[in-house]
Amino acid sequence: MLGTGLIQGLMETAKNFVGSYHDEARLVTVQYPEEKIPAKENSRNFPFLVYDGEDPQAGLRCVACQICEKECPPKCIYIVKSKDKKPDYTGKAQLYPATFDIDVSVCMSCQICVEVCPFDAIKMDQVFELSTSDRFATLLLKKTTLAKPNAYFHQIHPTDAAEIDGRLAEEKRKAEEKAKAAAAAKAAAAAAATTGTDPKAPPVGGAAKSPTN
Amino acid sequence: MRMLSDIPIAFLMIAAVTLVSAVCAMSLRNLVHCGLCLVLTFVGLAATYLHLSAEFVGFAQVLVYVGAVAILIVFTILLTRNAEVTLSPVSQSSLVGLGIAIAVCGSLVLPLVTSPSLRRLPAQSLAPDAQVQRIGEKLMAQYVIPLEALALVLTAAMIGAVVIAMRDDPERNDPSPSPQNQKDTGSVSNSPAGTALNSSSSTSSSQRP
Amino acid sequence: MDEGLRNELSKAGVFTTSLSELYNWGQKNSLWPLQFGLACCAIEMIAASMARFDIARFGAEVFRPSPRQADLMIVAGTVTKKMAPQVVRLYNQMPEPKFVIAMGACAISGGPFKQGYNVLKGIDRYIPVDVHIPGCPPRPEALLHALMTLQKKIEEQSLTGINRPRQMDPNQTGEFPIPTFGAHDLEPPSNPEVWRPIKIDRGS
Amino acid sequence: MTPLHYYLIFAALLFSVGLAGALMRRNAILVLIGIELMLNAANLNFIAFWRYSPTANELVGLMFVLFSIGIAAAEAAVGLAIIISIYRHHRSTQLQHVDRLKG
Amino acid sequence: METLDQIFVLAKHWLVARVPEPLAWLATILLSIGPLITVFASCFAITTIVERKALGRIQNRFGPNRVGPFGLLQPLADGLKMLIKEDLVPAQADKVVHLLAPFALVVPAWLTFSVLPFGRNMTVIDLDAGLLFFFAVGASSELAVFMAGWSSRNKYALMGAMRGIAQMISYEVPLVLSTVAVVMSVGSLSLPSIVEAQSAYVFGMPTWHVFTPWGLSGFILFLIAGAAEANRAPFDLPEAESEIIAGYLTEYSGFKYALFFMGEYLGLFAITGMGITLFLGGWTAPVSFLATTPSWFWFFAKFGAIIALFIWVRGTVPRLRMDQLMKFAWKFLVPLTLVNLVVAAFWHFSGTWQFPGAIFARWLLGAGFIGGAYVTLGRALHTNQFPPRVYAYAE
Amino acid sequence: MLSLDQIKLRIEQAVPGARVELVPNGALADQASLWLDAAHAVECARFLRETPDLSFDYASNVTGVDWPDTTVKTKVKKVVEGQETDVEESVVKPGFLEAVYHLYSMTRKHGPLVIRLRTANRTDSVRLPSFTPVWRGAEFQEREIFDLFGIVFDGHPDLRRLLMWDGFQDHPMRKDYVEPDDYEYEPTPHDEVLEKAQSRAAKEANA
Amino acid sequence: MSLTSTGAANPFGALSANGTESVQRFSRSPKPDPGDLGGELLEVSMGPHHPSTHGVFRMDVVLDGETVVKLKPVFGYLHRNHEKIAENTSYLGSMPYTDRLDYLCSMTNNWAYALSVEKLAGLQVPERAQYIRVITAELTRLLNHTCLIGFLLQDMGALGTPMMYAFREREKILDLFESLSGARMMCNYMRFGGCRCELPKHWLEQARQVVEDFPHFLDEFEALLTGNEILLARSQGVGVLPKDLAINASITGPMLRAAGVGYDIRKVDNYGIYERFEFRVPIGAHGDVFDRYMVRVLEMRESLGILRKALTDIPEGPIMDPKSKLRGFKPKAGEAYGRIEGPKGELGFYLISDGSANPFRYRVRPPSLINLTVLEDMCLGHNVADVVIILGSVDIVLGEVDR
Repeated sequence: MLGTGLIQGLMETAKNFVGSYHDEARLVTVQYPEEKIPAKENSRNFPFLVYDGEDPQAGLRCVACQICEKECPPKCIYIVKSKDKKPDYTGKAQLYPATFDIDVSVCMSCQICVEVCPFDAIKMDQVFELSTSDRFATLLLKKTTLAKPNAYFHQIHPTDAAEIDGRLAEEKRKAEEKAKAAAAAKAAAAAAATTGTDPKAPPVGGAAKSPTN
Repeated sequence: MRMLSDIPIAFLMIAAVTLVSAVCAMSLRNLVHCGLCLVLTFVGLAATYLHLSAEFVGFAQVLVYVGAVAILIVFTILLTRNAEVTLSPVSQSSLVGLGIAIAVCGSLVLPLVTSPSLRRLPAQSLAPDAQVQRIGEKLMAQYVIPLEALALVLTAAMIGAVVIAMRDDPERNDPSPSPQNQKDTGSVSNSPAGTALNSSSSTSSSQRP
Repeated sequence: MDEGLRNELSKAGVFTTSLSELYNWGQKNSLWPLQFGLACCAIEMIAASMARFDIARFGAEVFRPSPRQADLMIVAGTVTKKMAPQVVRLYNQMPEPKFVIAMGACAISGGPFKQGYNVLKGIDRYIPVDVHIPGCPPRPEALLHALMTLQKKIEEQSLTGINRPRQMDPNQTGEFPIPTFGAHDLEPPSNPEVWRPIKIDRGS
Repeated sequence: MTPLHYYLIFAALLFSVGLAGALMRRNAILVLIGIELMLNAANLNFIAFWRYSPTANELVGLMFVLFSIGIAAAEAAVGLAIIISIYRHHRSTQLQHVDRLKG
Repeated sequence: METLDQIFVLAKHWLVARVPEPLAWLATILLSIGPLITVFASCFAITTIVERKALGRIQNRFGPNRVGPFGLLQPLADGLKMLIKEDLVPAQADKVVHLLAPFALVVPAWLTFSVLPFGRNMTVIDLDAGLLFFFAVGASSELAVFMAGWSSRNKYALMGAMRGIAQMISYEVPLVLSTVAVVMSVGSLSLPSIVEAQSAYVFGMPTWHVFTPWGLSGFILFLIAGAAEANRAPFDLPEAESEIIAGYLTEYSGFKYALFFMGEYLGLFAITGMGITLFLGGWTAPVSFLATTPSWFWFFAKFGAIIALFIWVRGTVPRLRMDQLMKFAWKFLVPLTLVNLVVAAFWHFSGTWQFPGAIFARWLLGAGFIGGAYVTLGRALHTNQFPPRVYAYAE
Repeated sequence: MLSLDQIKLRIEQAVPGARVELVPNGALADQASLWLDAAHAVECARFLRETPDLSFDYASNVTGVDWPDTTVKTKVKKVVEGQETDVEESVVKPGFLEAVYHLYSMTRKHGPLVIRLRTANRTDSVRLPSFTPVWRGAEFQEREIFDLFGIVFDGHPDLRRLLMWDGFQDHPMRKDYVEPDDYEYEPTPHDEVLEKAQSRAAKEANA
Repeated sequence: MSLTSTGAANPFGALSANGTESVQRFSRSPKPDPGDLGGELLEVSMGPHHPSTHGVFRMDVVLDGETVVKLKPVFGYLHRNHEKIAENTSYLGSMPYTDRLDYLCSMTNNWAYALSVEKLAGLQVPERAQYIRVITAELTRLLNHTCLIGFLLQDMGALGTPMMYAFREREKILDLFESLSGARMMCNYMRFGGCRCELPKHWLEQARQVVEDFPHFLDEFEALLTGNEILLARSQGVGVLPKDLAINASITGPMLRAAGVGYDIRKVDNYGIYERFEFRVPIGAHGDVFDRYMVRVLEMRESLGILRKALTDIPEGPIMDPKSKLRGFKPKAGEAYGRIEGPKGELGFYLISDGSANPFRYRVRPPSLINLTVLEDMCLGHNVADVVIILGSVDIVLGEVDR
């Protein structure tokens, strides 16, 4: 009760005051718009859709399986499956999302959509500078704004992206082998008979599941 | 014929403000406003003292009356929680009071206005030597006994005030509540803890099915 | 203020222009937020005022506990229906000019909790929101970004003309009706004066 | 130069205001305020007479006022304490409610 | 050097001489009041930004640094914003009193500066009873606080006002008592003469009161009581935002709030200036060879140092509780100031001691006496009730 | 800690007339529980708390469960028009509300013991005895159950709504609670919200 | 500029729950009712918007002067229907919501929920994941306790300095969490039967660095606070919680231990792998605010020991139980209650499964809410200023209190 503790405290703050002029650990401010804390590789904010190749729409990996829509805890994804099939970047005919909306004004950045996606089509972005004065026009992200190239994915999550690309390449190789084998078999079969069936697309996952609504 | 400059404008202004605020202090409905007007009156009086070159007394007036008495009064008004009072209807007794006051006023003012002797007094001369030091010396030499007596009176008054304000309320006497004593009266040892709950709260919704 | 308007005004007198610029400059650089946190985002709001992010650099660290002295209400967190009348009341108690930042998904739209029966689906149902920050919770930098967005918005506002801010319009009040607690929901569920959602056609 | 009787008239009026208030108002606090006003009016007289007296350097009037101010402070403290005490008993500071000496 | 020292006085005389004779008195007044208001208003502005930046540094961050160069225009922006802010008066409030309260705070605060000596010959009014004037005028700030709290018709505001008045009345006692020692030893209530009394140098060291045992303790007591009087941390209970929102300021907005804010800082400045005048030798230089530097510079240098101390303390300590605050005033500060008076008397009368080392003996005795009282009273405050604790571990 | 059967036995011995039932638990954690009858529940609770070798002095978790009416379809042989046929008959198994208490012992450091109380039905007989007089820790949790499930606890010292406002009339944690329809703006609607949105759109298109 | 005036005399929610104005202090009646003894009392409702109620907590306080004679907490201003939402979504979908319960300590919330589901579904957590869980949980404890002390000092009126230092350290831990899980606060990191993703490269070194530096910060913090006379005066003897009442009112966590009961679920249940670590459980003797402060400081020091050991012992291996699956997770019908020692006390999850993908009943046992049971008992007879710090020392987070 004699003020010694107070003086000790004052010394502590004085140390910090003086330290702020020469000690980096005592001046921890990152002056945001000019300086930025480098994003961690795992950092996540909002989802985006990965596309391969050049064309953002044709290259979307998403096949509108609607698993993410179903699993999304806050239900902020809205997908309408296309009526027709279009060739995806590999040239295979696939369903595609006619509408793919993410309401980032609802999204809780939980990454569950990324985890459950069997096609590695949806990934987490790191952009956070989204503040806007017009909620309705800008915070409902459409397919066009959501689509970002694989290169961008590589840029923000290099480890993940490399691993996924490796896996996809492997799958593709296998599929090609299989297709080749099938083609060979088909050729053989064609030689034998006149009819044959198209080989099925390899990644089955939950694509066949019907959505709830 | 008097010159315009002979009219003591400064004095008249101060006096007018003081008197108006005094009247307000005695007649307003809201007691806090009365208290604040009283402050203005005191300040006006202090200004009058300064005008009479009684510096020390003027400042003492502000220090004591504004700084202490007026604050005490408004504090009391708050403590007694009756900031708003109705102006009581004009009753007989109050009319009598007004009459007395008017009579006193007349008997005081009339002689002053009419008396010729006052007019013969010399106008105030050079400012008298009212240095603080001289006041101090006087207080310590000539008036030392009254000063000591005043000190005693003040001490007695302080103690008395504290005692009066504290009396009759023994459970409130403890200025710093020692929480341990007051709190755990209904505390739980092994008895059902629910008894320690305050059940006097509103039960309006407790029976809703 | 855009160039055309500036020219137009300079005909009327340069003084007006510079005065309004001064007005906006003072306002934008002295946004004192209301010390008012609701939920998770409040922690990030606090973090934004802490050493690492230091909202003080923008002169906005003066978190005022009383709405009377605040300029900026950062609705940081979930506004529940039980809390909504208080939020509106606090907003009403702020003097003009006043601004609102809806921080985080919950404040914008109810966010992840929008399915809850006691959660208001966006504070903009009752009070006008100037800046929305998506995120759950937004990073502190996002709040700083929103602050700069708001500053830009203030900078661009013109004090005269049809788009003048609310406080310059004698016909508009800064007071908004406070919803009351009903038997099942807030009444009314939104204030049509400020709540103007766009139509999204989902009728397929 | 302000003549002396201006001050005296001023003091007399102030005294009358205080007296009228003390007699007419029924709230104990207001009565106290009235008394304070009367006291101040008296003080004003002392100062005025001191200032105009030929022996002003003796500071007699001044001393009187100083002591009077001191006493007034004590009086106010005690008076207000009594008012609070009364209020505790009667829940009122209106004098007509306080007609019994025993609470 | 002489010219530089008196530059403001000379400038004033020069300007007054330019004004026609019948208006000279007006010019004198304006030339005294004008600079006073300008200087302390800018002091207020500078203090706010310096405080915010210094607190930032204490807290490992920058503080305002984006408005203007180094953020120095921040107070300007704040002031501008305050001006354009809507002035809300609560519907139930007492409108007139609500309006008058900030003025009742700010005007007396300005008045107190008029008796402070800012430099050699730089006192606006050299009042004989300057110290008394200072405290008399300062006392009205209580009234302003009361008016603000009461007129707002808000519970928190009223609680803040009650706290404020109780605190200010209580701390006025030690504040005045700690200055009495100075008055006793100097024998004058006039502030310039108090400074003159400290303007001598012994062995190149100044004879400030703070270099005596009673002066040192008196100065510390004065600063503590002054901090409480000016509602500075750790005594900022009337506006303790974690308890009673903003206290008596709760319902104030816009420019009235700014006035209140300024009034509080002005109160702090006044206390600081008074502390410097009474104990730190006012405008005198700290070492004799610097005595030729302008006197006003030294005044403002000391002023800045004390304000920095207040900022430093504010950045460090938590707030006291109301009853502890009162206890601290009545059970600690007031007895200590009384002891201090005794020590001052002892110092005064032992001034005649002639034996070698008398100065050390006087110091030892004086400091010992006051230190003993300090330790006794300090222990009685808390430690007896709560001894130091040791923590056990389960199992 | 004693086994549940032993505790059951002890309670039945100590509190005459008390009916205690063992409720099994299908989960792998297998924390079976005791169902006390409401009439003797407070006595049983006291016994559990005050018996030295049990001393369940710590009521950790108190919660309500709403078991709605279930329809059990059974095939019953019935004589219809003189002929015995298999008729599918649906029996409505009445639902009930349940209060579940997880008890631990801080002094003996064992637990948990799960006890349950059940109301007679979900609509009118929703009263249960309050354990707050025994374990103060149940106070707010019982208030919460009252608020969200509508179980009225007799003997609770301060039974008011805890989370919702006083004028609120529903008990939202019940399974049949209907949420207020305030989805008039929902950019990413699902399920019934989508249906509502679509019907709204259709209505507006017709109008 | 329009000169409007709002009609609110009491801006800070001086509204009782039904929306009517609470007792006005100034009676407009000319004569005070002689029988109106309640006129002496001042009814204040602190919150839901009040600077020191840690969010939207509200206390209806009746004051005699500044002394509290009655205090009723009012909840629900942040009732976000967590339980109802969880009953309408899958088991996995509730995991990110648990982050938002006690939004300062998402990792421990994750763990408690994961633990309950693991009990329900009988999943085994691999060794490495257990270590990661311990590390993240103890880091969370550090984070929570430092922040709490910062908030507590803020309530005591320190001008944010302790809080700034606390948040300075918090940021370091948040950096670790972010590089681990991707988010600063809402980690959503644990999964049923393990953790979501492997530790990033160099994470362990970074964590070790943080743990190494932390004692310096604690020393600094204590130098600033523990000896501070004002803090001592404010906190000693204030808000005393007797041991018996603490047990009876189901108080848990540091508050219980400050009251002198050595009950730590890490020791009692030995969940996870806590039996492998040696740590002591500090207990207080007086049960006042200062004890609660000190117990937290000492707990942090013990946590550092656990962290040091865990960071060196952590083995390599898988981080997920292979039996666990992300989609279509449907545990058998039944119920389970899992609890852990969260930084605030016993955090439990009570789950009833009916065999479907959504839990039939999902209940959180919120330590913050239950610790508030004794708030009135601790506050009676104290000052308003004490109420604020007593509340601060309880350590509540409204997201958990109201859910």
